[in-house]
Amino acid sequence: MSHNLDVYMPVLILAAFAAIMFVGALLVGKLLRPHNPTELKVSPYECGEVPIGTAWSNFNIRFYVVALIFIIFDVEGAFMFPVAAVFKRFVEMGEGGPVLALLLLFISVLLEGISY
Amino acid sequence: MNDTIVSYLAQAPGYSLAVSKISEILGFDATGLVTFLVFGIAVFIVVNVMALVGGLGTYAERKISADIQMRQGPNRVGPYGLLQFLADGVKMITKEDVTPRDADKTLFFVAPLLALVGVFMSLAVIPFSSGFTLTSLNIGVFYLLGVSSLVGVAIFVGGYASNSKWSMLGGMRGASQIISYEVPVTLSILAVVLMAGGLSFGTITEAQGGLPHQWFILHNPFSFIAFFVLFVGALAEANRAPFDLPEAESELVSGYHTEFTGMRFAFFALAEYIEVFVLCGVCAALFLGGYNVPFGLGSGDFIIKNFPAVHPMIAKQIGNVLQLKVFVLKTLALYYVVIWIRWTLPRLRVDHLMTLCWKYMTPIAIFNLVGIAIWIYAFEGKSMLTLMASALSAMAGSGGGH
Amino acid sequence: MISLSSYLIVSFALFLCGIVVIIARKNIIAMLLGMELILNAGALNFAAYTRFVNQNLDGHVMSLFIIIIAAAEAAVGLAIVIRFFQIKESIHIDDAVELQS
Amino acid sequence: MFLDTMFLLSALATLGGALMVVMSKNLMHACMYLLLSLFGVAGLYATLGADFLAATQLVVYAGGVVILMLFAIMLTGGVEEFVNKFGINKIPSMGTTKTYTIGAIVSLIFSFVILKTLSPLFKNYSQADLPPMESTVEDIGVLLVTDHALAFEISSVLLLGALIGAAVISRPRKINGGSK
Repeated sequence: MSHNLDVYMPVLILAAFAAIMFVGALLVGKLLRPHNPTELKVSPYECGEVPIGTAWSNFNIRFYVVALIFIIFDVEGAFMFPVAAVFKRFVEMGEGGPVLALLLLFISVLLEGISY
Repeated sequence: MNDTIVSYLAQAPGYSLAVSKISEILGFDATGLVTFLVFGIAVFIVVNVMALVGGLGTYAERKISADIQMRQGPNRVGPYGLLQFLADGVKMITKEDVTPRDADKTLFFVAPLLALVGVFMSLAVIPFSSGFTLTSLNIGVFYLLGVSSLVGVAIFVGGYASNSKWSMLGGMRGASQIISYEVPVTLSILAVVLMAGGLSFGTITEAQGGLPHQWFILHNPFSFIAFFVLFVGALAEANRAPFDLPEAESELVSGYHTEFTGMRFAFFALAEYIEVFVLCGVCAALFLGGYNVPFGLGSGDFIIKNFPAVHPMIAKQIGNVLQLKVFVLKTLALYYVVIWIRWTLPRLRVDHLMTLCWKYMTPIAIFNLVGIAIWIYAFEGKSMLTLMASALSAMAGSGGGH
Repeated sequence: MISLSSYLIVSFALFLCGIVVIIARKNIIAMLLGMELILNAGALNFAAYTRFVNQNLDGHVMSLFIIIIAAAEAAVGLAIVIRFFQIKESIHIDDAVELQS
Repeated sequence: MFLDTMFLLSALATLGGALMVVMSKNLMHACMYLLLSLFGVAGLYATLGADFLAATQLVVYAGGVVILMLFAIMLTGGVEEFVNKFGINKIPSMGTTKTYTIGAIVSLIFSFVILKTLSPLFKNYSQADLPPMESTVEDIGVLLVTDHALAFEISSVLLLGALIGAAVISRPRKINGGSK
């Protein structure tokens, strides 16, 4: 059964590879590149102006609403994926009608949300 | 199901022999080790090719833009300036690594790493050919969605960590843009899943055929629209023009990576270019037939049938190489279109961007989804052209009867 | 080597971490983070029992519902936090005392 | 072999992330550690053969919840008044020694109670004859439209409610009684 799990191995290897590549490049670069930060250089770039305050301040609430709608849709998508995957099978068995009705009901509820 | 490159290689007669040989030499069961090594080598190849593609992507981008704008483009380093990206890489690695004074040091380190990890992990399921797929997870498309949303987190964190107003704005915009365009993309992919009846890239690709009329893009009218929704959404997700608002250099300096220098910036850029490739590959696999080669060339049947002298295994290999070529060709064609669009269209305004997504693309995508569901139910999954052909033959038959 | 108990131990530790986060933090968002940990621990238990005890997939469906409820809870909870912040300019839990009238 | 490795890595990520969520003094960092922990849980699902759950975990948490958390932190942080200065290292509201002590005591009590009551469970099932892992997507889909169809539909209503409720709660109310 560990054989069946092997399909996840490339995922881990790729992630490890990315990390190694990143850290390695930074380390190699450390040997090669100059390092002499000055006060001006390390200040945030604001077209030469001296920055006022920090950038971590309030933002428009609209961003949050976008994220909110997104997460709801994301979750509904997660719900619909398995149903979508078996939909064709049901149709071939001649029982597509009820499943289609369920799916349409689901989507219509979703549409109400977006129309809101 | 769950095909990997290892299971493909294991079909070859020499594989189990080699495994048993190695087990004998090492004195323990080496199956796991060999699997690991094969995966490691395959990953190494894929990553290097992808890095090359990313590098050549920057070159192609400049060259094509120069072509469109009647300029020369890079032409100094190597023949036709082909080695420009190497020069850029050397330049990047020798640049000073500046961390801004007020930055969040940890997150400043983590952000490009997250972007890179997210993009690399999405490489695992790209179906290059029927044999050479790193792993064909049976949740392929869904996994891809999840992993690619890591890039959104990376962009946000990158913007946040720099503690610069330009970066923060860029990061905020980038994250909200990516997540909002993920909705139409998800819905379009759902439509494909409905048509294919499976989540893995293998299933989806096998459900299509080699010739254009067997592709999902021409399956029915709704899927034709769905392809464009997916493509535009993919453009927006990869922050490409005309949706490159997060890095709009005329408004935001350089967006979320304003403060990133040297290699960190290079990794962000590399991640972006590879992501474009991945998304083009996904579009090609989902709608344009993926690695399918017409006339049964891909599986080697054609060669086996017509040239019996050729060993079936070799025929299969030839088919695989052809599949690889077809897939890469489709992807690169889409890549060209992406670059072409970038240098042709102006940038959208931020409110237009959100309006486009929520008021047009998402309803269109939902409409598509419903349409495709009804289509499959009504016509039992037959494609438009099949129906037309059968209708035509029926008409011809009735016409002949008269 | 890996049995049900190893998953249960991991899930249990996750649950404890969530409890500690909820109790020790005075920041509402941090408490929501703890909530996510607890819900994850529960969902993990469902999946583990499905694997080791009975192989029907009702447990997976249950975990799916837990994940969905967690997402909905995070959405509403954070909306409340943001609204609260707009009114009180604070996300300290002690400032929310007056919500319990 | 690989199962063990993957389980160990995932468990390490899960528990390390969770511990760092407890320890971290910076809300933004805590959120990142939460992401790590959730990835670990996804890995654990993968080792359990619950591939669809793992992917859902990735999609919903990495894509959705963590971004939502980050946005909420950005929306509430940064106001440089009394206690709530997030992103800056000294955050009073992230808990004090007193609260941590209480938390530790409560968790100890919890662990005693749970270990006492559930200890027989920890010994029982061994991994003797487990069936091989199969794709769960199709089966979950079938279950969702047959046995759990009602829950499926109700959850969509729940999500609709969450969407509308959260949008109403967090809507900017500068214009009084504005329609949108």
